[in-house]
Amino acid sequence: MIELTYQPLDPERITDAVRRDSNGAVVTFLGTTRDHFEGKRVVRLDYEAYEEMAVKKMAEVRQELQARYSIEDIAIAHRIGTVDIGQISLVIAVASPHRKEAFFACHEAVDRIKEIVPIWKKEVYEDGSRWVACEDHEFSGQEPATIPAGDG
Amino acid sequence: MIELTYQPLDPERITDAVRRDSNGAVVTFLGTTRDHFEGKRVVRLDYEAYEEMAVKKMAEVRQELQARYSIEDIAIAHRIGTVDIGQISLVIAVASPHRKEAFFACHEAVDRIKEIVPIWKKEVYEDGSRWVACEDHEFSGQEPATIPAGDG
Amino acid sequence: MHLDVTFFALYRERAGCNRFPLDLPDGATVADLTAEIRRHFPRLAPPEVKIVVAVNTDYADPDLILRDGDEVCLIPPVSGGHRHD
Amino acid sequence: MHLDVTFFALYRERAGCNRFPLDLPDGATVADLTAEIRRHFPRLAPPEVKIVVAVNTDYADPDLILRDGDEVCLIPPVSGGHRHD
Repeated sequence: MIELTYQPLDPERITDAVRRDSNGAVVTFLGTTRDHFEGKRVVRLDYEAYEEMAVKKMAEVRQELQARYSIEDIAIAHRIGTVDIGQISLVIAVASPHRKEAFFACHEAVDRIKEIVPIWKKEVYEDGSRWVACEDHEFSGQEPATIPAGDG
Repeated sequence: MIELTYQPLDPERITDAVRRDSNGAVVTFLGTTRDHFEGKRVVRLDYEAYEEMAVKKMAEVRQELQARYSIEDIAIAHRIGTVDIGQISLVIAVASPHRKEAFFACHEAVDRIKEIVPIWKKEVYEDGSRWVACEDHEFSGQEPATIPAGDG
Repeated sequence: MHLDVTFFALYRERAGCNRFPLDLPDGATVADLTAEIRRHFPRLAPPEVKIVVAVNTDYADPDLILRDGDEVCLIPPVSGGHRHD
Repeated sequence: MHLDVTFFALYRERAGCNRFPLDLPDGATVADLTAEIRRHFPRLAPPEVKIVVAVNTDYADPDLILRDGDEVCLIPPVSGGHRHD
Protein backbone atom coordinates (compact mmCIF):
# COMPACT_ATOMS: atom_id res chain seq x y z
CA MET A 1 0.00 0.00 0.00
CA ILE A 2 1.31 3.38 -1.08
CA GLU A 3 -0.69 6.48 -0.37
CA LEU A 4 -0.12 10.20 -0.93
CA THR A 5 -3.03 12.26 0.32
CA TYR A 6 -4.21 15.67 1.43
CA GLN A 7 -6.47 13.99 4.01
CA PRO A 8 -5.59 13.12 7.62
CA LEU A 9 -3.86 9.75 7.93
CA ASP A 10 -5.43 6.89 9.85
CA PRO A 11 -2.57 4.85 11.35
CA GLU A 12 -4.82 2.01 12.45
CA ARG A 13 -6.16 1.45 8.94
CA ILE A 14 -2.64 1.55 7.49
CA THR A 15 -1.31 -0.84 10.15
CA ASP A 16 -4.21 -3.22 9.59
CA ALA A 17 -3.28 -3.35 5.91
CA VAL A 18 -0.06 -5.25 6.75
CA ARG A 19 -1.31 -7.52 9.53
CA ARG A 20 -1.61 -11.19 8.61
CA ASP A 21 -1.85 -14.35 10.67
CA SER A 22 1.57 -15.48 9.45
CA ASN A 23 3.23 -12.34 10.82
CA GLY A 24 4.27 -12.13 14.45
CA ALA A 25 5.61 -8.58 14.49
CA VAL A 26 4.28 -5.26 13.27
CA VAL A 27 6.38 -2.09 13.56
CA THR A 28 4.76 1.24 12.83
CA PHE A 29 6.36 4.66 12.48
CA LEU A 30 4.37 7.84 12.83
CA GLY A 31 5.99 11.11 11.84
CA THR A 32 4.21 13.94 13.60
CA THR A 33 4.63 17.68 13.31
CA ARG A 34 6.56 19.16 16.21
CA ASP A 35 5.70 22.41 17.91
CA HIS A 36 9.23 23.78 18.04
CA PHE A 37 12.41 23.99 16.03
CA GLU A 38 15.64 25.32 17.51
CA GLY A 39 13.71 27.31 20.06
CA LYS A 40 11.23 28.72 17.55
CA ARG A 41 7.55 27.99 17.93
CA VAL A 42 6.12 26.22 14.88
CA VAL A 43 2.43 26.84 14.21
CA ARG A 44 1.90 24.45 11.29
CA LEU A 45 3.70 22.69 8.43
CA ASP A 46 2.98 22.91 4.73
CA TYR A 47 4.00 19.88 2.69
CA GLU A 48 4.44 20.11 -1.06
CA ALA A 49 5.11 17.16 -3.36
CA TYR A 50 6.08 16.44 -6.91
CA GLU A 51 3.21 14.03 -6.71
CA GLU A 52 3.76 11.70 -9.63
CA MET A 53 7.43 11.21 -8.78
CA ALA A 54 6.76 11.01 -5.03
CA VAL A 55 4.38 8.09 -5.45
CA LYS A 56 6.87 6.37 -7.73
CA LYS A 57 9.76 6.84 -5.29
CA MET A 58 7.66 5.67 -2.35
CA ALA A 59 6.91 2.51 -4.30
CA GLU A 60 10.64 2.10 -5.07
CA VAL A 61 11.53 2.39 -1.37
CA ARG A 62 8.91 -0.22 -0.61
CA GLN A 63 10.24 -2.63 -3.25
CA GLU A 64 13.84 -2.06 -2.17
CA LEU A 65 13.04 -3.06 1.41
CA GLN A 66 10.78 -5.92 0.43
CA ALA A 67 13.69 -7.38 -1.50
CA ARG A 68 16.33 -6.66 1.15
CA TYR A 69 14.38 -8.23 4.01
CA SER A 70 12.32 -10.80 2.08
CA ILE A 71 9.11 -9.40 3.45
CA GLU A 72 5.94 -8.44 1.65
CA ASP A 73 3.93 -6.40 4.05
CA ILE A 74 5.01 -2.77 3.94
CA ALA A 75 2.59 0.15 3.81
CA ILE A 76 3.66 3.76 3.32
CA ALA A 77 1.34 6.75 3.53
CA HIS A 78 2.37 10.40 3.36
CA ARG A 79 0.15 13.36 3.93
CA ILE A 80 0.76 16.60 2.05
CA GLY A 81 -0.75 20.07 2.21
CA THR A 82 -1.20 21.81 5.55
CA VAL A 83 -0.59 19.64 8.63
CA ASP A 84 -1.28 21.13 12.02
CA ILE A 85 0.98 20.60 15.05
CA GLY A 86 0.76 17.15 16.59
CA GLN A 87 -0.82 15.65 13.51
CA ILE A 88 0.60 12.79 11.49
CA SER A 89 2.40 13.47 8.22
CA LEU A 90 3.91 10.02 7.60
CA VAL A 91 2.89 6.47 8.49
CA ILE A 92 5.02 3.43 7.71
CA ALA A 93 3.84 0.00 8.80
CA VAL A 94 5.94 -3.13 8.35
CA ALA A 95 4.91 -6.64 9.33
CA SER A 96 7.02 -9.76 9.25
CA PRO A 97 7.22 -13.15 10.91
CA HIS A 98 10.07 -11.92 13.14
CA ARG A 99 10.56 -8.57 14.77
CA LYS A 100 14.14 -7.78 13.80
CA GLU A 101 13.35 -7.49 10.09
CA ALA A 102 10.27 -5.39 10.82
CA PHE A 103 12.26 -2.92 12.95
CA PHE A 104 15.13 -2.61 10.47
CA ALA A 105 12.92 -2.33 7.40
CA CYS A 106 10.70 0.30 9.02
CA HIS A 107 13.65 2.41 10.18
CA GLU A 108 15.34 2.22 6.79
CA ALA A 109 12.08 3.05 5.05
CA VAL A 110 11.85 6.34 6.94
CA ASP A 111 15.47 7.20 6.15
CA ARG A 112 15.08 6.39 2.46
CA ILE A 113 11.81 8.25 2.11
CA LYS A 114 13.39 11.35 3.53
CA GLU A 115 16.34 10.94 1.17
CA ILE A 116 14.73 10.27 -2.17
CA VAL A 117 11.01 11.10 -2.16
CA PRO A 118 10.40 14.61 -3.52
CA ILE A 119 8.27 16.01 -0.73
CA TRP A 120 9.23 19.29 0.90
CA LYS A 121 8.08 20.84 4.11
CA LYS A 122 7.82 24.44 5.12
CA GLU A 123 7.79 25.24 8.80
CA VAL A 124 5.49 28.15 9.47
CA TYR A 125 6.39 30.21 12.54
CA GLU A 126 4.49 33.03 14.19
CA ASP A 127 6.77 35.50 12.37
CA GLY A 128 7.74 33.81 9.13
CA SER A 129 8.44 30.46 7.51
CA ARG A 130 11.26 28.28 6.25
CA TRP A 131 11.73 25.35 3.84
CA VAL A 132 13.36 23.00 6.25
CA ALA A 133 15.79 20.73 4.50
CA CYS A 134 16.65 23.14 1.71
CA GLU A 135 18.39 25.68 3.89
CA ASP A 136 20.22 22.99 5.83
CA HIS A 137 21.56 21.43 2.71
CA GLU A 138 22.65 24.76 1.33
CA PHE A 139 24.44 25.48 4.53
CA SER A 140 26.30 22.19 4.49
CA GLY A 141 26.77 22.17 0.73
CA GLN A 142 25.77 18.50 0.77
CA GLU A 143 23.33 16.63 -1.42
CA PRO A 144 22.01 13.28 -0.27
CA ALA A 145 24.61 10.78 -1.41
CA THR A 146 22.06 8.69 -3.26
CA ILE A 147 20.75 11.44 -5.51
CA PRO A 148 22.89 12.02 -8.58
CA ALA A 149 24.02 15.59 -8.91
CA GLY A 150 22.04 17.30 -11.61
CA ASP A 151 24.32 20.26 -11.99
CA GLY A 152 27.45 20.20 -14.13
CA MET B 1 1.95 3.60 30.99
CA ILE B 2 2.33 -0.02 32.02
CA GLU B 3 -0.54 -2.41 31.53
CA LEU B 4 -1.01 -6.14 32.09
CA THR B 5 -4.48 -7.26 31.14
CA TYR B 6 -6.69 -10.18 30.17
CA GLN B 7 -8.58 -7.88 27.78
CA PRO B 8 -7.80 -7.26 24.08
CA LEU B 9 -5.22 -4.52 23.59
CA ASP B 10 -6.07 -1.30 21.79
CA PRO B 11 -2.90 -0.16 19.99
CA GLU B 12 -4.32 3.24 19.08
CA ARG B 13 -5.13 4.11 22.68
CA ILE B 14 -1.67 2.98 23.81
CA THR B 15 0.04 4.93 21.02
CA ASP B 16 -1.99 8.03 21.79
CA ALA B 17 -0.74 7.84 25.37
CA VAL B 18 2.80 8.74 24.23
CA ARG B 19 2.01 11.32 21.54
CA ARG B 20 2.86 14.90 22.43
CA ASP B 21 3.35 18.04 20.36
CA SER B 22 7.04 18.12 21.25
CA ASN B 23 7.60 14.64 19.79
CA GLY B 24 8.19 14.19 16.08
CA ALA B 25 8.45 10.40 15.96
CA VAL B 26 6.35 7.58 17.35
CA VAL B 27 7.43 3.96 16.92
CA THR B 28 4.99 1.23 17.83
CA PHE B 29 5.57 -2.50 18.08
CA LEU B 30 2.73 -4.99 17.94
CA GLY B 31 3.43 -8.59 18.81
CA THR B 32 0.76 -10.78 17.27
CA THR B 33 0.10 -14.48 17.57
CA ARG B 34 1.26 -16.43 14.52
CA ASP B 35 -0.65 -19.27 12.94
CA HIS B 36 2.32 -21.57 12.53
CA PHE B 37 5.48 -22.70 14.26
CA GLU B 38 8.05 -24.90 12.52
CA GLY B 39 5.41 -26.21 10.17
CA LYS B 40 2.86 -26.90 12.90
CA ARG B 41 -0.47 -25.12 12.84
CA VAL B 42 -1.04 -23.06 15.98
CA VAL B 43 -4.68 -22.61 16.99
CA ARG B 44 -4.23 -20.21 19.91
CA LEU B 45 -1.77 -19.08 22.57
CA ASP B 46 -2.19 -19.14 26.33
CA TYR B 47 -0.16 -16.56 28.23
CA GLU B 48 0.52 -16.96 31.92
CA ALA B 49 2.21 -14.35 34.12
CA TYR B 50 3.65 -13.99 37.57
CA GLU B 51 1.59 -10.86 37.59
CA GLU B 52 3.02 -8.82 40.43
CA MET B 53 6.60 -9.38 39.26
CA ALA B 54 5.70 -8.95 35.57
CA VAL B 55 4.30 -5.47 36.16
CA LYS B 56 7.37 -4.58 38.21
CA LYS B 57 9.78 -5.83 35.51
CA MET B 58 7.85 -4.07 32.74
CA ALA B 59 8.22 -0.84 34.71
CA GLU B 60 11.95 -1.54 35.14
CA VAL B 61 12.39 -2.01 31.39
CA ARG B 62 10.57 1.25 30.83
CA GLN B 63 12.76 3.13 33.32
CA GLU B 64 15.93 1.57 31.93
CA LEU B 65 15.14 2.80 28.40
CA GLN B 66 13.88 6.18 29.54
CA ALA B 67 17.25 6.73 31.19
CA ARG B 68 19.33 5.32 28.33
CA TYR B 69 17.65 7.41 25.63
CA SER B 70 16.61 10.43 27.69
CA ILE B 71 13.02 10.03 26.63
CA GLU B 72 9.88 10.00 28.72
CA ASP B 73 7.16 8.66 26.53
CA ILE B 74 7.17 4.86 26.61
CA ALA B 75 4.03 2.77 26.99
CA ILE B 76 4.07 -1.01 27.44
CA ALA B 77 0.98 -3.20 27.47
CA HIS B 78 0.94 -7.01 27.60
CA ARG B 79 -2.08 -9.20 27.26
CA ILE B 80 -2.26 -12.49 29.12
CA GLY B 81 -4.72 -15.38 29.13
CA THR B 82 -5.92 -16.87 25.87
CA VAL B 83 -4.99 -14.92 22.72
CA ASP B 84 -6.41 -16.11 19.42
CA ILE B 85 -4.36 -16.21 16.20
CA GLY B 86 -3.70 -12.81 14.63
CA GLN B 87 -4.50 -10.96 17.83
CA ILE B 88 -2.16 -8.67 19.68
CA SER B 89 -0.35 -9.88 22.78
CA LEU B 90 2.14 -7.02 23.22
CA VAL B 91 2.09 -3.31 22.39
CA ILE B 92 5.07 -1.02 22.93
CA ALA B 93 4.83 2.62 21.91
CA VAL B 94 7.77 5.01 22.13
CA ALA B 95 7.70 8.68 21.19
CA SER B 96 10.62 11.06 21.04
CA PRO B 97 11.62 14.27 19.33
CA HIS B 98 13.80 12.30 16.87
CA ARG B 99 13.16 8.97 15.25
CA LYS B 100 16.43 7.17 15.90
CA GLU B 101 15.93 7.09 19.66
CA ALA B 102 12.33 5.96 19.25
CA PHE B 103 13.32 3.05 16.98
CA PHE B 104 16.19 1.89 19.19
CA ALA B 105 14.28 2.22 22.45
CA CYS B 106 11.26 0.36 21.08
CA HIS B 107 13.36 -2.49 19.70
CA GLU B 108 15.35 -2.85 22.91
CA ALA B 109 12.16 -2.72 24.95
CA VAL B 110 10.81 -5.78 23.13
CA ASP B 111 14.09 -7.66 23.62
CA ARG B 112 14.29 -6.82 27.32
CA ILE B 113 10.67 -7.66 27.98
CA LYS B 114 11.15 -11.08 26.45
CA GLU B 115 14.30 -11.56 28.54
CA ILE B 116 13.25 -10.51 32.00
CA VAL B 117 9.47 -10.23 32.33
CA PRO B 118 8.00 -13.44 33.80
CA ILE B 119 5.33 -14.13 31.20
CA TRP B 120 5.15 -17.53 29.55
CA LYS B 121 3.33 -18.64 26.48
CA LYS B 122 1.96 -21.99 25.54
CA GLU B 123 1.37 -22.69 21.90
CA VAL B 124 -1.72 -24.81 21.45
CA TYR B 125 -1.74 -27.02 18.33
CA GLU B 126 -4.49 -29.17 16.93
CA ASP B 127 -2.85 -32.20 18.56
CA GLY B 128 -1.13 -30.89 21.67
CA SER B 129 0.63 -27.91 23.18
CA ARG B 130 4.05 -26.65 24.15
CA TRP B 131 5.53 -24.03 26.49
CA VAL B 132 7.56 -22.19 23.94
CA ALA B 133 10.69 -20.73 25.47
CA CYS B 134 11.07 -23.34 28.19
CA GLU B 135 11.81 -26.25 25.91
CA ASP B 136 14.14 -24.16 23.77
CA HIS B 137 16.14 -23.10 26.74
CA GLU B 138 16.36 -26.62 28.07
CA PHE B 139 17.60 -27.78 24.73
CA SER B 140 20.33 -25.16 24.63
CA GLY B 141 21.08 -25.32 28.33
CA GLN B 142 21.20 -21.51 28.32
CA GLU B 143 19.59 -19.05 30.66
CA PRO B 144 19.17 -15.44 29.61
CA ALA B 145 22.47 -13.80 30.49
CA THR B 146 20.80 -11.09 32.53
CA ILE B 147 18.97 -13.39 34.91
CA PRO B 148 21.10 -14.58 37.81
CA ALA B 149 21.18 -18.32 38.11
CA GLY B 150 19.05 -19.47 41.00
CA ASP B 151 20.41 -22.94 41.21
CA GLY B 152 23.56 -23.88 43.09
CA MET C 1 11.83 -21.38 58.38
CA HIS C 2 8.69 -22.00 56.43
CA LEU C 3 8.21 -21.03 52.79
CA ASP C 4 5.47 -21.53 50.23
CA VAL C 5 7.09 -22.03 46.84
CA THR C 6 5.02 -21.03 43.80
CA PHE C 7 5.34 -22.75 40.42
CA PHE C 8 4.47 -21.20 37.06
CA ALA C 9 3.86 -22.46 33.53
CA LEU C 10 5.96 -25.52 32.63
CA TYR C 11 7.13 -26.00 36.23
CA ARG C 12 3.55 -25.85 37.49
CA GLU C 13 2.51 -28.52 35.03
CA ARG C 14 5.50 -30.75 35.79
CA ALA C 15 5.14 -30.33 39.55
CA GLY C 16 1.40 -30.90 39.32
CA CYS C 17 0.74 -28.09 41.78
CA ASN C 18 0.76 -24.29 42.00
CA ARG C 19 2.30 -24.11 45.39
CA PHE C 20 4.46 -26.32 47.58
CA PRO C 21 5.16 -25.82 51.30
CA LEU C 22 8.77 -26.24 52.32
CA ASP C 23 10.59 -26.12 55.66
CA LEU C 24 14.24 -25.17 55.52
CA PRO C 25 16.84 -24.61 58.25
CA ASP C 26 17.53 -20.99 59.18
CA GLY C 27 20.29 -19.55 57.00
CA ALA C 28 19.30 -21.64 53.97
CA THR C 29 20.10 -20.10 50.62
CA VAL C 30 18.36 -20.07 47.25
CA ALA C 31 20.73 -22.86 46.18
CA ASP C 32 19.64 -24.94 49.17
CA LEU C 33 16.03 -24.35 48.21
CA THR C 34 16.45 -25.45 44.60
CA ALA C 35 18.37 -28.54 45.75
CA GLU C 36 15.48 -29.41 48.06
CA ILE C 37 12.95 -28.77 45.27
CA ARG C 38 14.89 -31.06 42.94
CA ARG C 39 14.72 -33.82 45.56
CA HIS C 40 10.94 -33.48 45.78
CA PHE C 41 10.41 -33.03 42.03
CA PRO C 42 13.23 -34.87 40.26
CA ARG C 43 11.56 -34.39 36.85
CA LEU C 44 11.01 -30.64 37.24
CA ALA C 45 14.10 -29.71 35.22
CA PRO C 46 17.01 -31.70 33.79
CA PRO C 47 20.20 -31.48 35.89
CA GLU C 48 21.92 -29.25 33.30
CA VAL C 49 19.13 -26.67 33.47
CA LYS C 50 19.42 -24.11 36.23
CA ILE C 51 16.25 -23.36 38.12
CA VAL C 52 15.74 -19.60 38.30
CA VAL C 53 14.19 -18.33 41.51
CA ALA C 54 12.46 -15.05 42.28
CA VAL C 55 12.41 -13.89 45.88
CA ASN C 56 10.00 -11.10 46.73
CA THR C 57 9.50 -10.33 43.00
CA ASP C 58 13.18 -10.02 42.07
CA TYR C 59 15.53 -12.52 40.49
CA ALA C 60 17.66 -13.99 43.25
CA ASP C 61 21.29 -15.12 43.25
CA PRO C 62 21.98 -18.69 44.42
CA ASP C 63 23.76 -17.47 47.54
CA LEU C 64 20.94 -15.20 48.72
CA ILE C 65 19.93 -16.18 52.26
CA LEU C 66 16.21 -16.79 52.57
CA ARG C 67 14.04 -15.50 55.39
CA ASP C 68 10.88 -16.91 56.87
CA GLY C 69 7.86 -15.79 54.87
CA ASP C 70 9.75 -14.75 51.74
CA GLU C 71 7.67 -14.88 48.57
CA VAL C 72 9.49 -17.53 46.55
CA CYS C 73 8.60 -18.41 42.95
CA LEU C 74 10.23 -20.73 40.47
CA ILE C 75 10.64 -19.08 37.09
CA PRO C 76 10.89 -21.23 33.98
CA PRO C 77 12.66 -19.37 31.17
CA VAL C 78 10.53 -16.55 29.81
CA SER C 79 9.60 -16.05 26.18
CA GLY C 80 13.23 -15.58 25.19
CA GLY C 81 15.03 -13.23 22.93
CA HIS C 82 15.42 -15.34 19.85
CA ARG C 83 11.81 -16.25 19.41
CA HIS C 84 8.94 -13.83 19.67
CA ASP C 85 5.22 -13.84 19.47
CA MET D 1 14.26 21.37 -28.46
CA HIS D 2 11.64 22.88 -26.22
CA LEU D 3 11.19 22.05 -22.54
CA ASP D 4 8.96 23.30 -19.76
CA VAL D 5 10.90 23.26 -16.53
CA THR D 6 8.90 22.85 -13.30
CA PHE D 7 9.99 24.36 -9.99
CA PHE D 8 8.99 23.09 -6.56
CA ALA D 9 9.07 24.42 -3.02
CA LEU D 10 12.04 26.73 -2.32
CA TYR D 11 12.98 26.92 -6.01
CA ARG D 12 9.41 27.82 -6.98
CA GLU D 13 9.40 30.63 -4.46
CA ARG D 14 12.81 31.93 -5.50
CA ALA D 15 12.04 31.68 -9.20
CA GLY D 16 8.66 33.31 -8.68
CA CYS D 17 7.01 30.81 -11.04
CA ASN D 18 5.93 27.17 -11.19
CA ARG D 19 7.05 26.59 -14.70
CA PHE D 20 9.58 28.12 -17.09
CA PRO D 21 9.78 27.50 -20.87
CA LEU D 22 13.27 26.84 -22.19
CA ASP D 23 14.70 26.26 -25.67
CA LEU D 24 17.92 24.28 -25.80
CA PRO D 25 20.01 23.02 -28.73
CA ASP D 26 19.57 19.38 -29.66
CA GLY D 27 21.97 17.19 -27.73
CA ALA D 28 21.87 19.44 -24.67
CA THR D 29 22.48 17.68 -21.35
CA VAL D 30 21.07 18.14 -17.87
CA ALA D 31 24.23 20.10 -17.03
CA ASP D 32 23.55 22.46 -19.96
CA LEU D 33 20.00 22.91 -18.68
CA THR D 34 21.03 23.80 -15.14
CA ALA D 35 23.65 26.23 -16.47
CA GLU D 36 20.95 27.93 -18.53
CA ILE D 37 18.59 27.99 -15.55
CA ARG D 38 21.29 29.61 -13.41
CA ARG D 39 21.71 32.35 -16.04
CA HIS D 40 17.98 33.09 -15.96
CA PHE D 41 17.66 32.75 -12.18
CA PRO D 42 21.02 33.68 -10.65
CA ARG D 43 19.58 33.66 -7.10
CA LEU D 44 17.94 30.24 -7.39
CA ALA D 45 20.80 28.43 -5.64
CA PRO D 46 24.27 29.48 -4.46
CA PRO D 47 27.08 28.38 -6.81
CA GLU D 48 28.31 25.73 -4.36
CA VAL D 49 24.87 24.07 -4.28
CA LYS D 50 24.17 21.57 -7.03
CA ILE D 51 20.76 21.80 -8.63
CA VAL D 52 19.18 18.35 -8.72
CA VAL D 53 17.06 17.61 -11.78
CA ALA D 54 14.40 14.98 -12.35
CA VAL D 55 13.71 13.91 -15.93
CA ASN D 56 10.54 11.94 -16.52
CA THR D 57 10.15 11.31 -12.75
CA ASP D 58 13.66 9.95 -12.15
CA TYR D 59 16.76 11.63 -10.80
CA ALA D 60 18.99 12.46 -13.76
CA ASP D 61 22.77 12.49 -14.05
CA PRO D 62 24.35 15.74 -15.30
CA ASP D 63 25.46 14.10 -18.55
CA LEU D 64 22.02 12.77 -19.46
CA ILE D 65 21.04 14.03 -22.91
CA LEU D 66 17.62 15.68 -22.91
CA ARG D 67 14.96 15.08 -25.54
CA ASP D 68 12.22 17.39 -26.76
CA GLY D 69 9.17 17.18 -24.52
CA ASP D 70 10.95 15.58 -21.53
CA GLU D 71 9.27 16.26 -18.20
CA VAL D 72 11.93 18.26 -16.38
CA CYS D 73 11.63 19.31 -12.73
CA LEU D 74 14.08 21.04 -10.42
CA ILE D 75 14.27 19.27 -7.08
CA PRO D 76 15.40 21.23 -4.05
CA PRO D 77 16.80 18.91 -1.38
CA VAL D 78 14.08 16.80 0.22
CA SER D 79 13.41 16.54 3.93
CA GLY D 80 16.79 15.02 4.57
CA GLY D 81 18.08 12.23 6.74
CA HIS D 82 19.34 14.12 9.72
CA ARG D 83 16.18 16.00 10.45
CA HIS D 84 12.73 14.52 10.47
CA ASP D 85 9.22 15.67 11.01
